[in-house]
Amino acid sequence: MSAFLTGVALFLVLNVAAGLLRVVRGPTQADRMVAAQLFGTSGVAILVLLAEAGGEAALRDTALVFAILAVVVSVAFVKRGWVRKLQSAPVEDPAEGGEGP
Amino acid sequence: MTLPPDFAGGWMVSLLDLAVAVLLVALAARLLHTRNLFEAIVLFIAYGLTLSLAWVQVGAPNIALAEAALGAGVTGALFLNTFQRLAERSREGSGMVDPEHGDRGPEAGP
Amino acid sequence: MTLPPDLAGGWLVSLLDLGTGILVGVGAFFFLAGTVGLLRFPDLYCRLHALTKADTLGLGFITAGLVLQLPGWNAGLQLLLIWVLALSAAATVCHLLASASLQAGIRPVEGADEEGEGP
Amino acid sequence: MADASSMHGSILLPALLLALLWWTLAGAGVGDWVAGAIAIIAALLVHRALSSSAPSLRLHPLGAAAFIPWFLLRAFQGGLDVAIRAFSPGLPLAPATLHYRIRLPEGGSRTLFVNTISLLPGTFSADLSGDRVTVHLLARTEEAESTLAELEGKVGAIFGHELEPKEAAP
Repeated sequence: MSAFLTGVALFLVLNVAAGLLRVVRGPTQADRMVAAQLFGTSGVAILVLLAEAGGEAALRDTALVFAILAVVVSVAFVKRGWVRKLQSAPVEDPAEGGEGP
Repeated sequence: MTLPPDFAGGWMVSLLDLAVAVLLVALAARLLHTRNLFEAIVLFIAYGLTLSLAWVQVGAPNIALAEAALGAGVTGALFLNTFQRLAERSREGSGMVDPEHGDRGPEAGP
Repeated sequence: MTLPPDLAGGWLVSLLDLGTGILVGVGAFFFLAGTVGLLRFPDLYCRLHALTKADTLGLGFITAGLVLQLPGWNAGLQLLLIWVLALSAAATVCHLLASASLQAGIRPVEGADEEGEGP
Repeated sequence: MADASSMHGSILLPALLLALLWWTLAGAGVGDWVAGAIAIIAALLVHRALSSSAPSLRLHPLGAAAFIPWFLLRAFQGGLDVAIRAFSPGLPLAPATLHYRIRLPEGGSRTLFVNTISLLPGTFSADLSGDRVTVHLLARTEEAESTLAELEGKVGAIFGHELEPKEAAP
């Protein structure tokens, strides 16, 4: 069983590696940030699989950290300046502008 | 990693080790090579998470936890903050190099 | 797959192993679907669909498969907690990225058969 | 608005939940519970400080019990939908956006609703301003809006909110 679980973990690592192509291609910053989410979810799956395959319960704690990580990084990405700064750029707001400050 | 000593499991683990190692080197190479700062930051986060997997594979889950939380999470967030500072500054004083060089997006417009 | 000798007894164990195998396999399939969608879909918003739904569902299947292998309630609850956390993380990240991009003026692609990206 | 009677009940349930959470994370050793007691008390104090300003949450077990299987089924459909679209060669997508007026009141129920939209088949909540949520659709379908209304009803049932009936769309 542990060989099978490790094999699935290997598959997920390759899967993430393929998904990282999206980081290289972009085209927007948010497209690249999507990789953090991909790695978050896949990393959680890889870690719980390895925890079971190797009998190391401590890995589940690491999996919890992975799960939170994408949120931390995305909040850092969205929070400071990025949104506000781009709002000031002369692009029309798709969500019917004039929503007040 | 304490695996039961069956051959198939060990063989699969070595394959996984190989994949993680190759991914690490590939990420590091691309990370150093790319001209796009934002891409480099995201790749750095991915690198931190892959390194965390590598720590798991050498049997150090505690270091893996620290690497994921600090190496990828906190450092990644700090890098993103710094990037946005740089972008703001380069928009005000036009003398600086545009950190978002090569990234298409609304900033590239006006 | 070869079982360690201490596990290789009883039909219940092999039944549970079969269940784990199927569920984990289905989970891996959904992860693959998420990555394929991430690479193939035309714009950011569609890619977010792929990532949010397919990957969290895949993780759900994998955790469900692993729960069958666990010795006690404690570890099972840990896995459930991990999944719920990943679920809310995915939904939050999806919403954050989408609303930031919308406010940044990145238009979603509309309609079918349109391969162009953004405005 | 936490009145005196709900204050008493609002400390026991969180304490039990926190104890369960601690047991899940740390296990059941004696030393674990010593540290756990400190952590639980600290968390309860923070909870008190934060929840004094927020409206108290009163969950309805029946609503929650009905919501979970419905949600799991929908999440499965959502993943399957994405998988089918991703693997089919023609890439059958017809992305669209939809504006939906939320009837749920501000607070936990609205948060749950907006977040759950992202896990339903073919929809995610892209933006939220006031009581209007912008939903991105992977493919424009007729039933998207009624699914949202159904979800809103289910979420409302968890929190015990009665929703005004949705007026027929023009």
